Amino acid sequence: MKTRGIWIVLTLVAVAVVIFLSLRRGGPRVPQAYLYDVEQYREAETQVPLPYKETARWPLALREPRAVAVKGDGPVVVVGDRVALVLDAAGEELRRIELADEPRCVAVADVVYVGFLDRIVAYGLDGEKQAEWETLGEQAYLTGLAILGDEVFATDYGQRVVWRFDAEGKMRGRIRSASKSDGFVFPSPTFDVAADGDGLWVVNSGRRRVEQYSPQGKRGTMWGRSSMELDGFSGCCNPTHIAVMPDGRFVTTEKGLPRVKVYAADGTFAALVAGSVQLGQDAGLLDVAVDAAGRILVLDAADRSIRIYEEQPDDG
Amino acid sequence: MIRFPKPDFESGYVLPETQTVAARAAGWETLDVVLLALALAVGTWLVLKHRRRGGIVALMLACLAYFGFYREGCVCPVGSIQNVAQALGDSGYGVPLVVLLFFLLPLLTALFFGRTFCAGICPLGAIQDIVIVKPVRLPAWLRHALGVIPTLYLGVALLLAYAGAGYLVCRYDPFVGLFRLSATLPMLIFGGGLLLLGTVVARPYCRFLCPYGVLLGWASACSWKRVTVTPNDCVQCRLCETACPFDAIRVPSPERESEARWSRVRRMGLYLVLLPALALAGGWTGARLMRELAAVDPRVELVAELDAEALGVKAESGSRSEAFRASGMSEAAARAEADEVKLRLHRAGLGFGGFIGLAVGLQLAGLSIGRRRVDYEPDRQHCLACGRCFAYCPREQQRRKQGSTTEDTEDTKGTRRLLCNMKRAVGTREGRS
Amino acid sequence: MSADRTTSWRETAAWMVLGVAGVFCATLLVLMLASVVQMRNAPPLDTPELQALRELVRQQPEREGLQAQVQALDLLARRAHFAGGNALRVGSGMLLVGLAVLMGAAHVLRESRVGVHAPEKADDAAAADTAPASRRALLGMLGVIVLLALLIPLLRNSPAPVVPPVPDNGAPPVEPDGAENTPCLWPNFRGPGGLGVAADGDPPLIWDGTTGSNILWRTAVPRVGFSSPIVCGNRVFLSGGDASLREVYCFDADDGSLQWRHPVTGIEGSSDKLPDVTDDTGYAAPTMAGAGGRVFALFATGDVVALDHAGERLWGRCLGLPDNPYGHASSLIAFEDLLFIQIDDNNGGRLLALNVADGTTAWQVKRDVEACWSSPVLIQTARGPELILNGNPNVAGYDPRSGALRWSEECMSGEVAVSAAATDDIIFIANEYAVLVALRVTDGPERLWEYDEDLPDVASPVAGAGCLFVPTSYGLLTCFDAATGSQHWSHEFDEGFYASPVLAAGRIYLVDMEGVMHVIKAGPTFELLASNPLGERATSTAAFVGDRIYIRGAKHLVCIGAARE
Amino acid sequence: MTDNDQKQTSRREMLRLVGRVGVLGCLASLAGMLTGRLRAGCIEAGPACKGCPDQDGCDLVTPPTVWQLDPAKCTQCGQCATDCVLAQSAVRCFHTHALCGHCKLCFGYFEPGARVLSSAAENQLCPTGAIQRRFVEDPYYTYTIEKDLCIGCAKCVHGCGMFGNGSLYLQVDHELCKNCNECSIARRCPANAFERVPVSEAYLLKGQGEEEGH
Repeated sequence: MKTRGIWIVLTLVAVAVVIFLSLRRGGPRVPQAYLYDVEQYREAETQVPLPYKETARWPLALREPRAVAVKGDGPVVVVGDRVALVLDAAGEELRRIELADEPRCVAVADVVYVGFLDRIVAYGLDGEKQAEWETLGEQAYLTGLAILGDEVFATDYGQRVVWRFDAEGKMRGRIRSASKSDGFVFPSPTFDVAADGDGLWVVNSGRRRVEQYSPQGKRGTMWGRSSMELDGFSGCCNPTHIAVMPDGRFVTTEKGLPRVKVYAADGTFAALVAGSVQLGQDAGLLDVAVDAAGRILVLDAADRSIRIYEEQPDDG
Repeated sequence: MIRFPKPDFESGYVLPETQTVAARAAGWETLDVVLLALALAVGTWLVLKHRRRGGIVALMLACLAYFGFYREGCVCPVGSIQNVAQALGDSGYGVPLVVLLFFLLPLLTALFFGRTFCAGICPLGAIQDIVIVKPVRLPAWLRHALGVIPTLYLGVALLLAYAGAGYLVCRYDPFVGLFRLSATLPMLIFGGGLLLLGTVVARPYCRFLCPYGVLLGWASACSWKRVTVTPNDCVQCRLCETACPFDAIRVPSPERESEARWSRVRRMGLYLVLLPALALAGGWTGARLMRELAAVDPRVELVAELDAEALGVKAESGSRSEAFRASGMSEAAARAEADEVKLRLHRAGLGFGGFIGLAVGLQLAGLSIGRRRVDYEPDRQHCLACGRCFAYCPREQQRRKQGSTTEDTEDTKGTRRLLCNMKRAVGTREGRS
Repeated sequence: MSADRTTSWRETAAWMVLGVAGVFCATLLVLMLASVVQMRNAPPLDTPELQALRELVRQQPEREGLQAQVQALDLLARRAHFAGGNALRVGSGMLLVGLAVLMGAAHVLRESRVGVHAPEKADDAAAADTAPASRRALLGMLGVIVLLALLIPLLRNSPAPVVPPVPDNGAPPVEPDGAENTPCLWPNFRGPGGLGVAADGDPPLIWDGTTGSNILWRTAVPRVGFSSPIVCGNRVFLSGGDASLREVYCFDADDGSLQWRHPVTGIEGSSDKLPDVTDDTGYAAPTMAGAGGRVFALFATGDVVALDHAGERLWGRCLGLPDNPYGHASSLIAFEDLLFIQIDDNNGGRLLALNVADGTTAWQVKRDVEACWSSPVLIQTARGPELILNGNPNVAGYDPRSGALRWSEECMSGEVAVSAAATDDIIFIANEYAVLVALRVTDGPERLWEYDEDLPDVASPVAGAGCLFVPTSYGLLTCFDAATGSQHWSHEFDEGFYASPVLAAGRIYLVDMEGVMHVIKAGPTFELLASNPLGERATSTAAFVGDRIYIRGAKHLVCIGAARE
Repeated sequence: MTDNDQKQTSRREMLRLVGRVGVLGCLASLAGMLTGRLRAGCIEAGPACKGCPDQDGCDLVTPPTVWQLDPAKCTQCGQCATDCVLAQSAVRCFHTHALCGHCKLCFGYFEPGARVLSSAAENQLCPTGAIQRRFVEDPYYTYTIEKDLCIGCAKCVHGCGMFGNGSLYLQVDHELCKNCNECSIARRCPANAFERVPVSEAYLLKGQGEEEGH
């Protein structure tokens, strides 16, 4: 009688243990409804041809590279870590210019203009400091530089204006949005400018479009649409950077779904240069420049390198 | 420097602050310690001086309500052993003073006055105590066999905490989910099953699982004062024999010995000679066991995942390997860390297994010693000081009667019944002889 | 009398309460358990219907009424989620109260029965007799614990750790970046980096293929080939082929059983025309490569395939028919997510990097060289990993990530088939009718020393232990001081060498064409440790993983290892 | 006989005394070791040292601590919603408005690819609809978390971190957290983002003065 009770008890324990163990297996799974899913948009990137190939990658000895610029077919300048590196067209380091502060953006013609948070400093290609321009105030937060003729334009994310300087650093004026309801919106510091014969091309990232301005600040055409599809700009604030190709086409870069894309001169989508498969899903802001030969230089800060893309007919 | 300048609001919109609710203030933790100390003091007085089950039950319910349902189980002395073990193994981890006191106070009490903590303060014990309905007596062999489990559990839990692999005891705490009214299904089944079992096998968790109980038992085995069944001398009435639901009352040893002395001595000698072998076997088992158990460590888990991926097994989303790659840590470092954990557990398991082997060997040898016992007395190590046996003792009834008025209370009613029983029992014995 | 009546009244009441509370608790418990199980198995927020409907809306945004449906279903789901949680909270509170009542009643009942049972009949012997049973139980428990410790690995049923995941602290410097991510311990021709150095392990010294001593298994390979085995995890991969069919084989490393064979057919762009190959090159001369759970195979037809370890084809591609006087022989090597292919044929050379994921060309560089048969090797230099290609007339170093040419040195001539050896940033390269040269490659190629007698023409040299070992196809093995080029010793064997030597556990393992593997101490004094016959001819380089050697003979794949007792 | 018994009893008492002293010694040295180490200085990077630049400011004993998760390490795997011992997870989404871009098209709020920027269910990301979207002025919107609805799944955190400024992030809400001795989310967190922090600094809110690099 007594022993039978014990065996019943033991059986109970054993059953409990078995149930317990069997339920432990696997562990809780996260329901699909809780997962953020942009896979279909990444998938779309793999469905289109990639006419541009990464032909070289220049590793940079910088912890945090910030911006890249190129002068025609001449030197390439990269800034970051309080230094500006001047590279030749093959990526070999020609010169190293020590900077006093953390650089934010750069433009290069015969002079290297380095944009800091609130001011621009000009250096010669030989590394000689030529001039330090006046500060733009406490609110300033420079994010992009462009050279048009003998004038320099700087985008100021903090004050939502594009500053206009002459070559000596004298302020000539500023470009600001005409109306607030259709003006510049920058949820994050993604405000870039590029220049070509038609004037300035300013990224209005909060509205996912590129706007053309005359040097005097008159708005011209604009292009770009908000979409997760390949031909539009995804996310809340894209594109992040822009460059103009010698033939008038545009190169844009995007964050979120990292993409480098080429748009025709009229703003229609032309090609995907690289997507998240090539750049990695965690690529940050990608600055971009184009040299006279049409090579696209993408600054991959996460990879600490410059990726060179060239159009190639087909590899057969 | 603000990274994101405020949008140019013109409507006078003011950015709201992020609202946070403060954590429970530190003062409350101090209150917990004070209450614990107070409860231990009151409990000790109830068990050793007052000697009434009613008071102990009241204390038990109060503690169950406060430490169990109000404080919802954390931190408890049972879990605190792991914090202490982790602090010993990891110089980067400091035990908060509160936790240290939670660990020490019940042990010190046990060292001087027996397991008062188990009797009426531990919420895990209390919830099992109130579900005891019809306790069965377990045979001695079963008690001895199952009695190894808590020591084993203690060892495994301490080693894992020492190596920083997590808190096993907290993870498999069966009752904390009941206190919070929120538990995973497996834990609910585990806790519910134990309670169901607890209706017939009294306090199964306390006796056959609780790791802190092992430490308390050791301390209690060499305690200064202790619970006794009788307030003065034992009259050998045998009435208390069935009083203890935990089989912790030891009966007097028989007049004539069942086995010749020399054969006992010889066997004891044999076990003592076997000790090193047992320790070695224990060490080997421990090392092996701990090496396997290292798999529960997150660092080892990560490397296992990486290995599986290398073999082509896709990890699911949200896996450790995915986060690991995002962190940019080097794989060699991760592997070195995991190997270190494994090695540490392996070594610690070797030592601990050896210790277990030794302890069981000594227990085996001890079982061969015929210890003479003349009176009915609670087992020093296993008595939970619940006070159930008091009312069964006629001498205790006498004491209470002398001390109390002639009012016909529940107690005196019980006494009458018991004395009547006693007479009957003595009568049968005389009749037989 | 009155006491009895009270007792029975209390008892009756307690029984009633007990019954009611019991039924209440049981019902509640069943309901709650059902609810918990349902919430667990089908979380309301994650109903497939809702997911499907949301997907539908995304695809057909213009369709009428869909939005309303989603909104309705979504509202239901949210309500179910929060209501379920609330119900459980309330339910558990009620259950607790019910249980308290139940226990109270049970205690009242028990109280009323206290004292009814007298102590049991005394049997004095029982108390003393528990000791032996307890002793037995304790010993039994110990046994159970030991058994448990033995069984736990089986219970966990984890995939047996077939890959010893231990690049020791002293991982060889030649190991390419990213090798630690791959489970392939012998990932390509001549092992890690293609340098002929085994990372660790202690392969046997003595065996005999004619008697089977220290031979773990021997499995026939269906089709011939001069490619060498590669080892990934517990699998050995080989390629083989003839004019009718090219195949990839996978063997179990533990027992040698053929796991699967994969015919390389149906590749887009692959023509039916076969290349002209000689009998001692064949269709399957390039050794495979493995990385990231994939293996890759290339054949003289220019077909390249990627397979997973289960033998499923991930992609296949034809690179065009190589125009090569003997047949294409250069082996594959993978690095990070790229697979490198050196195709130097009569049309000029090219170096291709294919994305391992899909086989698309990541980059491609033209090489101005003659046809050759050597294989790329990968070394670690101060400026990062570098791919070394031997060719006629140039030896060249490339950046494996971009394909950028880092340096090039004109020093080879003839029919180049030998691949490089290397220690740190010094590479050793040689070919018959040319020269043996040591180049320091970091600061532009700098010639350290040269030697122009007894040059190899098929087998490649191997460097290690401060020495360079150079085998020739007429059986001469020469040992040089790696730093100065002075000759330590030279020894003539009976047979010539086509297979390349491998340095493992401080010994040089070199198999001659008759299948006799000579084991020589790797050091400045010549010491022949053993000569072990395989039992068949051998021209492929063996793979060394752990304490085992996998070698391809003329007909069989053979695994050499110390037999387990 | 009695004499023998007494001898035995006193022998046992002696043994007990020895045992007692032994255990007492063990406990005392344990306590001394654990508090002594704290007294000697700070345990490196332990909770006692949080927030003080040098060791002088450290407490002599470790203060009470609570669980918190570091948003910088979080990978938004979604397990916070499922792994808490509580039916409703103690981890919830927090919002630092100062970091918010106040976008009209918020990727923490809308499904990627939402065509209409309305609060309709098919456009919303949050499985429980716990985010409130309100118009401020053209072109700005403000977003607030309804705490009682948030289940801590981090879906919005992922969207906002990927495309936006990362102003949405997860935190352990101490209104709910039971402060388990071993946090069951911490144990399974793939990114090891959970840590114990002093009770006085119970939250690791984003945007507290520091400028983050991007």
